[in-house]
Amino acid sequence: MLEQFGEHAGFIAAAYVITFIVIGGLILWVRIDGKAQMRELEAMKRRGLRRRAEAKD
Amino acid sequence: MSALSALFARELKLAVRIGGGALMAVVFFLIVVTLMPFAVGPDLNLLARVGPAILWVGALLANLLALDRLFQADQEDGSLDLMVMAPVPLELIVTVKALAYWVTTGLPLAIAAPLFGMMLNMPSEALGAVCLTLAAGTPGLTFIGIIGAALTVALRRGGLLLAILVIPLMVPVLIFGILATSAAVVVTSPFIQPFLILVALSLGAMVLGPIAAAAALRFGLE
Amino acid sequence: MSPPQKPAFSGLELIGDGLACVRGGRRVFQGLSFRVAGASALALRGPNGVGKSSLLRLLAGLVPVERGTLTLSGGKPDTPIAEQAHYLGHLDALKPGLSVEENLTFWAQFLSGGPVRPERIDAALDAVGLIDLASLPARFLSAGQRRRLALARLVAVTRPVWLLDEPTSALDTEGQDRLFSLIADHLKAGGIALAATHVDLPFTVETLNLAPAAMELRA
Amino acid sequence: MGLMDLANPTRFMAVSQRILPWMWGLAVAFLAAGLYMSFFLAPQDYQQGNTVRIMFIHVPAAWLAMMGYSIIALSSIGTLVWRHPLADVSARAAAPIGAAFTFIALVTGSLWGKPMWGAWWVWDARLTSVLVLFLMYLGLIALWRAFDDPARGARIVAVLALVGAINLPIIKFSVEWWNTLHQPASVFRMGGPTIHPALLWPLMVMAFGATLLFLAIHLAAMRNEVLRRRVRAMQITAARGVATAGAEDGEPELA
Repeated sequence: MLEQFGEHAGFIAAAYVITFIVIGGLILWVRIDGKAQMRELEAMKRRGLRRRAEAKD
Repeated sequence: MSALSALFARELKLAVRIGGGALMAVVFFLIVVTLMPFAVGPDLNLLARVGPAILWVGALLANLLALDRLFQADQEDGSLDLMVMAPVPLELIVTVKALAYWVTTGLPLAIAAPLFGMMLNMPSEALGAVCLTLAAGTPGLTFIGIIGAALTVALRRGGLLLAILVIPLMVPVLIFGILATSAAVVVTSPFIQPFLILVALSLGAMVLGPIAAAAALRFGLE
Repeated sequence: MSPPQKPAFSGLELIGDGLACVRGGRRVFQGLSFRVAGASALALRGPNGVGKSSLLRLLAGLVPVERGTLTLSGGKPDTPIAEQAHYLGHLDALKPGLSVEENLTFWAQFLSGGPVRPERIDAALDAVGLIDLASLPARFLSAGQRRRLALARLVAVTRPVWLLDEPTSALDTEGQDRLFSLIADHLKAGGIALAATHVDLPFTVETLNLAPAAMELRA
Repeated sequence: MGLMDLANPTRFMAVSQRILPWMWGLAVAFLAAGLYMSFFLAPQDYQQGNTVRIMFIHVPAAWLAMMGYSIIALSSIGTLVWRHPLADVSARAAAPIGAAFTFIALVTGSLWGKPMWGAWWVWDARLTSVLVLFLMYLGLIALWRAFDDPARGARIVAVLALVGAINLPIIKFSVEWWNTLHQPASVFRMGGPTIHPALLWPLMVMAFGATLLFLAIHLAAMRNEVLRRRVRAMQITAARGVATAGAEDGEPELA
C-alpha cells in the first residue's frame, strides 16, 4: 500500500503518523484530565461528610 | 540512603509541578537556536559549520537558567536549615539536588539537541555527537554551577551574579565539548581525545562541586 | 489521643557551659551557661534582640559555637546534637506545590532516614488537626495551618530535643492548646524542650532569662 | 461578580455537554472523508509528486495554528474588557491545542521540505514565522503555569497575548524582509498561489474537519478548565472550613 505513493512514501507516512500521535495524545490528555477533575470534584464533595481517618477504619 | 532517595523524589516532583522547570530550559534553548540564523543569516552551509558552537552555547546558557533557585528556594522557606541538620552529610544532599537538577534540565537539553541540530542542517553523525557530548558535559556544567548557586544563596539578586561567577569556570567544559562535537563535522579533528577530557572534567566537577558548594552553604548560614 | 511514643528517653541532660555566639560580626552573648534535665522544659526569656533565636540556632548547629561547650548526655553517642534535635524556626519549610501529606512524608523520611509508615503520618496530622486537609496542596493553607503542619514534623519523627522558636506564633487558641499538649507528651516521654516564647507555658518550666545589659557589658 | 458570572459557566457546562458528541461525530466524519479524498481521489502534483499529500495536513495545521492564536487574542479582549471568567478559560484551553497544531505544522513542513530541499529544515520566511508563533505559544503557556491563582494570572496573560497579536504581523514582515535579503529567489513556495482544483477540494474538506476537531478539543478542554477551577474553589473553602470547624467544636479529647 505504501509503495504506490512513490519514493517519498516514508515521508508521507511519517507526517501522517506523527500527526495522529500528536492529535491522539491531545485527545487522550483532554479525556484523562477531564476524568481526573471529575474524580477530584467527587472526592471534595464526599470529604465534607466523612473524615479520612474514619474512612480508613 | 532513604533520606537521599526521598529528597531526589521531592526535587523531581517540584521540578515537574512548579511551572514545568524541565520544559522551560528546553524552550530557552530553542529560542537561542532560533535567534542565531537571524543573526548570521539562513545560509545552511554556514549554519552547519557553526552548529556545534550554537548548540553548546545555547545549552550552557539554558542550563544556568534555573540554577539560582536551586538552594535559594530552600533557604527562603527554611528547608535548608533542616537539611543542614540532617544525619546525611551536606555534600551528599547537595549532590542529590544537583543530580535531580541535571535530570530535569541537562538531560532534556541533551535529548532535544539533535532535533535542534537538524534545524541547523548538521550532518547526522554530528547529531549523535552533540547528543553524546552534551549528555557527558552537562553534568559538569551543573556541578560547576551549583558552586555559584551556593555562593549566592543569601543574595536577593543572585541570578546575574551567579552567571558572572560560574561561566568563566565552565570554559574548559565548553572548549572540549565543542571540540569533540566538531570532530563529526570537520574530518581532520579527532573525537575520542577531547571527549575523554570532557568526561574527566565532568567527573572532576562532580567531586569538587559538592564539596565547594556544601562549604559555601555552611558559611552562608546564620 | 496522644501520638505513640515508643522509645522513651531516659537520663537525658543538655548542658551548655560558657557559650558565646557571634553573628554578623556582633557578639550576641557570651559566658552563657545552662542545664536542662530530661522530662523538663526550659523557657528562654528576654527582650527582642537578646539572642534567644541565636541560642536555639546555635543548639541546632546552624550557627557555629564561638566559645564554650555543649553536651547532650544520655543521647546517642558520637552524634551531633543537631541530629538529635528538632528545630521549629520562624519558617515552616513547606513547599506550596506539594500536598499537606507529601510535605510531611518527605520531612519524616528525610529526617528519620528510612521509610515511614503512612499511619504514623496520619497520626501526626491528626495530632495537629490537619487530617482532613491531607490531600490539599499546601499553598491553600493559612499561616496558622502551615505552622501546625510544621509542628506535625516533630510528632512524626522522634527526637529527644525540641528547639522551639516562638512556637505559638500564628496559632489560634485551639492550636496553642494542641501545641502545649504535644510538648507535655514529649516531656512525659522523657524528652527535653527549649522554647523562646513570650507566652506562659501551662506547665512547670525552668526559665533562662537573657538580660541585654549584662551582654553589652561583657561585649 | 455574583449570580450572572456564576450562572454563565453553569449554563456553559450544560450546553457544551449536549453539543460535544455532535462535534466529535462531525469532525470524525469530515476527517474520514477528507483522508479518503486526499489519498485516493487527489492526483499527484506534476512538480512535487506524491509528497503533495503532506499538504493536506500541513496547510490545515498551519491555518489552525493561526486560528488558535486568534481565539486566544479574542478571548483576551473578553478578559480585559468584560472580565468574563469564561473568556480566560477559553484562552487558556486554546493555548496547548494551538501549540500542538503549530508543532504539527512545523514537523509536517519539515517532512515535506526534506525531499524538496534536501534539508530537514530551511530557514524560509513561512516556516520561521510559524516557529516564532510556536515560541509565543510556549511563552503564554509558561506564564499561565507560573501563576498559582488563575484569576490573578488571567489579565496579565491577556496583556501578553494581545501584545503578541499586535507583534505577529510585524514579526512576519521582519522575517520576510530578513529572508529576501539573504535568499533573493525562492525556488519553491509551499501551497503556492495557484492550486489545482482536484487538490483544492480534499484540502477544503480536511481543513473543515480539522477545524471542527480543534473546536471539539477546545470545548472539552474548556470544560476541564471550568471543573479544575471548581475543584480549586472547593479546596480553598475546605482549608478555611476546617480551621473554623476545629475551633468551634474544640476537639474535647485534646483539651
